[in-house]
Amino acid sequence: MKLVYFAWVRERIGKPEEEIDLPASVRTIGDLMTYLTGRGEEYAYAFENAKVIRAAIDKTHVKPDTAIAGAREIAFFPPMTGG
Amino acid sequence: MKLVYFAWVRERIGKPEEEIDLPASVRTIGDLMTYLTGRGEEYAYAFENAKVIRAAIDKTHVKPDTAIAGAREIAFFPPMTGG
Amino acid sequence: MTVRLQPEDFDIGAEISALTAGRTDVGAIATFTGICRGAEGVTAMTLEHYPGMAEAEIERHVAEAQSRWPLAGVTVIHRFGRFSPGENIVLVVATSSHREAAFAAAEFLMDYLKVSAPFWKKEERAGGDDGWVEARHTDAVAAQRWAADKPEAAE
Amino acid sequence: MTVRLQPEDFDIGAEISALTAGRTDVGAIATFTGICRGAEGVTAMTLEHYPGMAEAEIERHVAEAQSRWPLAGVTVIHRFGRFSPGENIVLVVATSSHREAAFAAAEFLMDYLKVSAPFWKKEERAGGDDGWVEARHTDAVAAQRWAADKPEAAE
Repeated sequence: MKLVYFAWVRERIGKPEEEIDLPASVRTIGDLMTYLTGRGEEYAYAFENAKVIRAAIDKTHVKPDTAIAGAREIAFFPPMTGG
Repeated sequence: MKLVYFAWVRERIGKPEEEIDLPASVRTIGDLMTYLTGRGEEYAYAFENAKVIRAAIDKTHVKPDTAIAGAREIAFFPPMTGG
Repeated sequence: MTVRLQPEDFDIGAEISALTAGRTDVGAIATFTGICRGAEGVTAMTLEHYPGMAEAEIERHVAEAQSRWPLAGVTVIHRFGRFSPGENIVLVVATSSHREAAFAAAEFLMDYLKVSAPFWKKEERAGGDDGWVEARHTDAVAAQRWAADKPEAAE
Repeated sequence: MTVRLQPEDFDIGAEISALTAGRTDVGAIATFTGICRGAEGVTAMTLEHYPGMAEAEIERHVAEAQSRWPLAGVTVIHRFGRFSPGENIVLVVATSSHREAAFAAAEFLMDYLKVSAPFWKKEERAGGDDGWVEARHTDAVAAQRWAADKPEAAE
């Protein structure tokens, strides 16, 4: 599974992307955020206010309860500020 | 008193402007339209549907019941279609 | 505020540059360009206006827009004369720090130009069936909405 | 539909010409340009984006705008990279036969770009107090209004 991070999520985790193997118990975007939070203090910092973090699966916006099965690329990022 | 006409009001009356002396009984824009209607068939044609005709006194929109006393220039024209 | 009535064409890029050059407080530019259409057999259009009153009416509504929204600048250019399909007729440019004000001012000015500025369009049509354009009821409705609307608070 | 993400600047006049050249059915062009502001001590801004997803999100909303309003053409250009105050950031151009559709589509697209397209702004401020721009609540509200709005009938 490829994970990609943007803006201050990327800065807090300290890398723009990574490949990761997930245990079968991680089924949803919400599960994945919880799992990542336990990987180290940089992840805990990035996800400390998990409810503001947005996610995308294969470049489409998804909600925290979305299943991640079959995803090739999952992205986490703050609320968008383009335009 | 100077009268000016635009668009199909001008075309129907057959002139863009004219100077006219008004009897004292013509007090409002509505009176003036009625008066002009009696001046000939070209005026009667121009003002046949008087309620759609717009008027301006000294280049400011006015309503039919507006008094014309003191006006230098009175304009009659159809609903506007600019923009 | 820049208000111009002219037979000549205008350059949208140049008008935008005139409103933004040398300043860094403009975050949003909304523009509207009205163009002579060739629909329904129209081969040309003549725009008649009431000199003096047209400028005054537009300036009055630009001042009203400036009092309703926090605008950095406004430019309105309205052409008069005879036009072929595809030619520019009217330009409104509104600049502000945020987009809400720029969009609202541009729409407000176009709505009022349509119903309040003394311009009249006469179309030439294939087959010689020329005629004055009739005012659209929807334009009157569009203008009326601003009478009720309160402008949103500036940010 | 033209959607471009690029570091390079854009030319509003050229983008308008590309949508209108050789056709006489366009009566209305609405544009919006977003510019990097120098307010509150901002000396520069960096725009980060999610390549691939940003294009897809914008294209999805342009298609949605085309289904809501009778549009002749739409162009969206969003720059990424580092910008100084006064530089162009985003351009939306919407053309139609009538102004209501052009204005509505341009506003709709800007509202959705703000809240849904994966871009993030980081400001550099005088004194070294750099920081990511926070999403504005008013932008979320602006986008939500389209969920309830039905488009007006085409004329």
